[in-house]
Amino acid sequence: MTKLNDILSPFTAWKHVVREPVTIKDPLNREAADRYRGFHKNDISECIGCGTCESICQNAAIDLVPVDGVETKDGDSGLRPRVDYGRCCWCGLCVDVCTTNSLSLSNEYTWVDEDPDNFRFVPGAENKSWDNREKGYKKPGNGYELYSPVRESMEELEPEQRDQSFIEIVQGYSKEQAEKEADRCVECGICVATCPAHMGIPEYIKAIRNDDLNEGLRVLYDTNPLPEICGRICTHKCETVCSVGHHGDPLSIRWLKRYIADQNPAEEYKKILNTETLQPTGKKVAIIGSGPSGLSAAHYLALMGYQCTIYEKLPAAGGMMRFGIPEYRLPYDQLDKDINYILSLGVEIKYNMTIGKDITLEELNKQYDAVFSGTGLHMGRSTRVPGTDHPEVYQAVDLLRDIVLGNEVPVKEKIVVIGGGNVAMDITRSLARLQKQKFGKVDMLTTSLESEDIMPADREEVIEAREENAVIDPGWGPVEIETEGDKVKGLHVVKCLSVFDENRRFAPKFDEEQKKFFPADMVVESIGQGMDLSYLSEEFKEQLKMDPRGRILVNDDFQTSVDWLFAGGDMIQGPDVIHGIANGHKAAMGIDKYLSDK
Amino acid sequence: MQTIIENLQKHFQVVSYHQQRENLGFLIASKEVAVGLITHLRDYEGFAHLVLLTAVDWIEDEHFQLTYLLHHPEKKVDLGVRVMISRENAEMYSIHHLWEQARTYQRELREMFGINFPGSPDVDKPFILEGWEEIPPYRRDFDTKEYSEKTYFPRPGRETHDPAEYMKKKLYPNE
Amino acid sequence: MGKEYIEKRTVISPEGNPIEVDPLKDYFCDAAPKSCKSASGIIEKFANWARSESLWVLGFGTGCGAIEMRPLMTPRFDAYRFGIQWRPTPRQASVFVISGYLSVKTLKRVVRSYEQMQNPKFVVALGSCTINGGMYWDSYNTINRLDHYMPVDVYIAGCMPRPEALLAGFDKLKHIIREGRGEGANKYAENFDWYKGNQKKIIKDWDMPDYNW
Amino acid sequence: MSKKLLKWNEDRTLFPEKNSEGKIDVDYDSHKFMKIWHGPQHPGITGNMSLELTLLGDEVMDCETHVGYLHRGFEKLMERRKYIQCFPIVCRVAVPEPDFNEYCFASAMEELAGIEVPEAAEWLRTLVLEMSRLQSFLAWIGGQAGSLGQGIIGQWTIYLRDLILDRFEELTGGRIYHMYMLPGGVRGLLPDGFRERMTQNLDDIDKFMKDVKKVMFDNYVFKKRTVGMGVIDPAWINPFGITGPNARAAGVAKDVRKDNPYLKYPELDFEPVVGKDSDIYTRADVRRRDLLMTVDLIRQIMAKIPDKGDIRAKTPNVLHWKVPAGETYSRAECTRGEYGYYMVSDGTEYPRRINVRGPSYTHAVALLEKMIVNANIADVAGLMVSLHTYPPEIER
Repeated sequence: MTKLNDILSPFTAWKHVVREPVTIKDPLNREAADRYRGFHKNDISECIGCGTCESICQNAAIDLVPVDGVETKDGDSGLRPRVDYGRCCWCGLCVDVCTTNSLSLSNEYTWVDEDPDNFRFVPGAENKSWDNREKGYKKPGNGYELYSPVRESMEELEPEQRDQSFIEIVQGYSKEQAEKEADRCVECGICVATCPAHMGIPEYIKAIRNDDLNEGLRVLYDTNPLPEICGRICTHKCETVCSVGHHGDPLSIRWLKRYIADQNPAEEYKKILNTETLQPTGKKVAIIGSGPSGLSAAHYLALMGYQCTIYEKLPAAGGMMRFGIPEYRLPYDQLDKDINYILSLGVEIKYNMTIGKDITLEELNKQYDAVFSGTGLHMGRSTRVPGTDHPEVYQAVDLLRDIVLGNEVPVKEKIVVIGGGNVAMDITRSLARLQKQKFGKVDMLTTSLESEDIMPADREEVIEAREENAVIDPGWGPVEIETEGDKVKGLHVVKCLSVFDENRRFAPKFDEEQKKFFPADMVVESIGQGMDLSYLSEEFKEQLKMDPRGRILVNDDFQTSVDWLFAGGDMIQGPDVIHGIANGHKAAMGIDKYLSDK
Repeated sequence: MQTIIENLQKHFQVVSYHQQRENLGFLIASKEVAVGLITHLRDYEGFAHLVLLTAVDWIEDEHFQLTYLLHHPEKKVDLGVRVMISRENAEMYSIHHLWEQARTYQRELREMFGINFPGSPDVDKPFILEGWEEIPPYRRDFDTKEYSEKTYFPRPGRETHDPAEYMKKKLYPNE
Repeated sequence: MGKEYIEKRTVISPEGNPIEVDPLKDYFCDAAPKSCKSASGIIEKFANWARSESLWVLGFGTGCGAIEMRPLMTPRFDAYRFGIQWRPTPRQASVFVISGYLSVKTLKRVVRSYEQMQNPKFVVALGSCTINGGMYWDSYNTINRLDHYMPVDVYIAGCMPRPEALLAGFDKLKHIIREGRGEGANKYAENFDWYKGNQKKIIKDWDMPDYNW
Repeated sequence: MSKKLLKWNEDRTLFPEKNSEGKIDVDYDSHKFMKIWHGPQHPGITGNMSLELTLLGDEVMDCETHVGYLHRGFEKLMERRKYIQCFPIVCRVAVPEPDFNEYCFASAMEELAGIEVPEAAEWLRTLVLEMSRLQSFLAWIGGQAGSLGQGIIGQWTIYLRDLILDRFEELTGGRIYHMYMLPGGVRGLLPDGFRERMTQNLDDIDKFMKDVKKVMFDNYVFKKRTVGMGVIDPAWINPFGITGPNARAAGVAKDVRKDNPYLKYPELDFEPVVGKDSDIYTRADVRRRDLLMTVDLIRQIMAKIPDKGDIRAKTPNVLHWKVPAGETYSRAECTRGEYGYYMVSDGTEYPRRINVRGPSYTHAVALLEKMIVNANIADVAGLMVSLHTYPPEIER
């Protein structure tokens, strides 16, 4: 049935004739919304070229390319993303996942070109009209994270539980925690270059994610034969460059390494690492010192089939790892786990053998095909301020060694430690424990030349020391140790303004006006250690070339100027464990090359 | 849902029923009983709506999984019937007589997975692809990236660097 | 499936006479396209101006980008005021907008439509997909580079480009035409074998003559 | 009203006899039949697909739907992408209405991975889905009018749709492809002033829709061409897998939002819009009322949506997100019917298989092929649009 209305009502359309037009007058210059995902911008000074954007891009639109003016250095690959607009879909996932928040999208959207090859550019490095646009898509906040920026917390003993004993403080990750922490890794591999041993960090973290800890152990042993040790006390330079750490906590690479080592039982190491049978070459190598570099060299040489003998001055193996680092950081059973595995590869160790006394270097040369020396730095340096020759002024390394050897250690009620490195923290905390045991209270004060922000000690060490009631008062230069007869009265200090000059050379500046006095019964110096080359005969020393700073000169293979002698460890590079391990590994390869050529 | 399954078990051998969520479950039926089971579900249990029919290629186990997802319009529940068929000479009984749109699904499966449904109308006619000469593209052993690069030559001039490798080359080439 | 529809056959006409039909010859023209010389001087300039101000777009939505055509056609962006309008048939159109990815099946139709368009004709390619495969770079069914199959005058970046960007693209196309550089049709004729070779390489089911306008 | 399937020529003596299968033997060489390719390059086709029509006079004798022009192999591509990498491509499955893909993908994955989406994100998702429905209906209504000769409606509604796209741009950063609902949550809270602008737009739409009703629906010509035309028999609903407004226009109140409620729909007040006559007119009217209901739903959502709160749940690192093995099916009600993702995970970083169930899959092939027979060639476009099909979701 037709209604009249059906014929008339369509004429309503006519009323729109007088409506105001909705046409956009100038569509070519219309600005897009604030959040619009337009063309890419990159702050290339912030960007570190980690390549996370490349790995998340489902269109394979991003390449990492070298860019003029950006150098490859620690923590920066020197590469920058280049976007191909023949691939991009402007999803912005690259922005969301960017570890440094350098990448963003502007709200510009017009790009017309005749040449299809032009649609590629390096944002930030090639000037584009939208580089300075404020508006555009940025990583949203409000709990929007594509990976967790927060580190999985590590179980630790409470300060009250730990300050009397030398029980290990850090508990280690559980499986769930380790997998969660490993999950945060973005697999950029920036850390590998910074690690002195260039460990396959992304690979072993991946092994944790895949719950394949045997594979993880194999990756570890590729470059590092002391994972239990490194997993506890490594200076973890890798974590300082971790790309996740730019906006969030860096990955806990060290604890993850420890997790792999902890979870693999020692008995199965040989099976996992496939080292049950080794092909002997029949050649012999002597190694002086059983510190990290010596053990590392012995391990890799043993794998290559050399018969290694380690000569150790002290009655136990491990060098500084055993005699310099307190047990609460590195328990002896874990240390022994790593060392015993290396010994199980056929490495022989001779304790209480001092070179130059029990056997000379020349004799070693006769008995062995090559010699590696990793004797380290065991002689404490002194500030040489007046009063340091007083008997109540001690060297930290000597005290630490005595603690391990079980010798009696002098503990006074009021102790001042000079030094801001990890050794200073170690002695502070060790003495604090002994004070607590002896006096029931802690009265430790540690002062350093460096101010709080540039103190070389690990941050957590400082925090933990304070938790254990030691006072850390950095930024003071020692002037004099006041003594009275056989007693020490205290330490006079002045304010230290800066430690280094413009050229990063050691040249402390002081403000003589600001003074302080730290009263003490005992002073411990811990400002670094020196090399002890007394085991070398004078004639031999003349053959060895030294560098201007008095260190033995070695080539890339860690070979000294005497071709059968190789050297590594703290006395060459460092000082820390991981450098020693790296040196030992390289020296082992150098020795192999030298002996194969011979 | 549970009562339906119990009912079913009286008539058919139902293996490994899995309740995914309150209103969705999956069961496995053998190739021989599947069509009978589905007909029963449609006619007696009220699963009148065929939501989808698709396949999953379990190449490691050398079989295809066919999933018939049925919906119950009154009870608002879904039941997925999974049928495992051999990858070799993959063939399944047709259900085009139960639902009109099944023939479209079966045509697609024939083309994209190479699963035959004898008797289904037009099942051999090309559906989506035209002039396709390779193995059916949805099979796992067909590598689309390789095929694309070979056939449609991407624009040259792209190169990328792995950050870790590049840093090694720049910073410590000899180690 | 057989291709009897392109084979020669005999049919009976309404009058009852048998007629021999060869579809590829009788229904299409298989002469190869020729490059056209442009007119000289001011006439060509005038012609180019006229061409640039009346861009008639073929209404063939080949991919995602087609969805942004409708805002362009309607009052908000109103492309008509710039001399751009949509035509339903290739015979009337001078601009082919390839709106994004092209599957092989569509490419076959696109080639035919393109060849049916009258000279001079221009191609505007939208989005990443036409430049280097876009987000379907690894798909087995979409082409990666449009310029392998037909000459392209203007590319517009975006996934998909906004109507405003499209207008900018048309603006650019106008400049190109006015400068006398819109020679896509001649380029196609001159490099006909190369284009045809590329097309045939991927269109496996080639059941049409090589050229069919 | 007489309920005829189609308006056809009553005098069947002019037509060839039917064979035993009830079909007509088509012999092209008899010169009585003509084959017409309706698409893919054709102004009367929705998107890039084609109908192969066999005509006798101007009546369609046979029809075959050809799809695959937009096939990109999503289901294959997703198998070689990590879960997060699937997120930007899923929205491309259905161009005019991408958000349902994002939602179904995200919710299937969240179900398998056992992730709870924060409250604010749930509301924002609901909002985006309804906005998407609104813009899709607005685009459709212009298409339906246009296919039956009323260009003016399209001029209005595409403008209205653009207003919604502007809001989308503000909220999500994208105009067509929003890439907003990623697994675990969404990518941004409401921007400042969004509510006011949205309210303004909704008022505009309300106002315009009154005119659309007058010009399009209360229109003699439109009624003449659509009433009693292209009837879907309610008995076909299940055999053909018909969902959405197509089913609701036949009197079957199928609506996933009510049947299997998801997101915040249980907290919203609405009733599925149902029609009776199941012809083109009823379907158009059901969609128009559905559109108005969507406007109302958006108003309800805007009143309840929080301004603050977390927008994304804590998830594993997306670069290596392993989803536990299992399979699930997640569905949502889009403008065309039931949209669903069937996801199978084998416990790795890559999905084992993802199957997309677009409602057009059943509507545009089996159903259309049946409905179009005996229709007049001039009605083919209108009939096809009235089923509201999007080719990209058929072939994916």
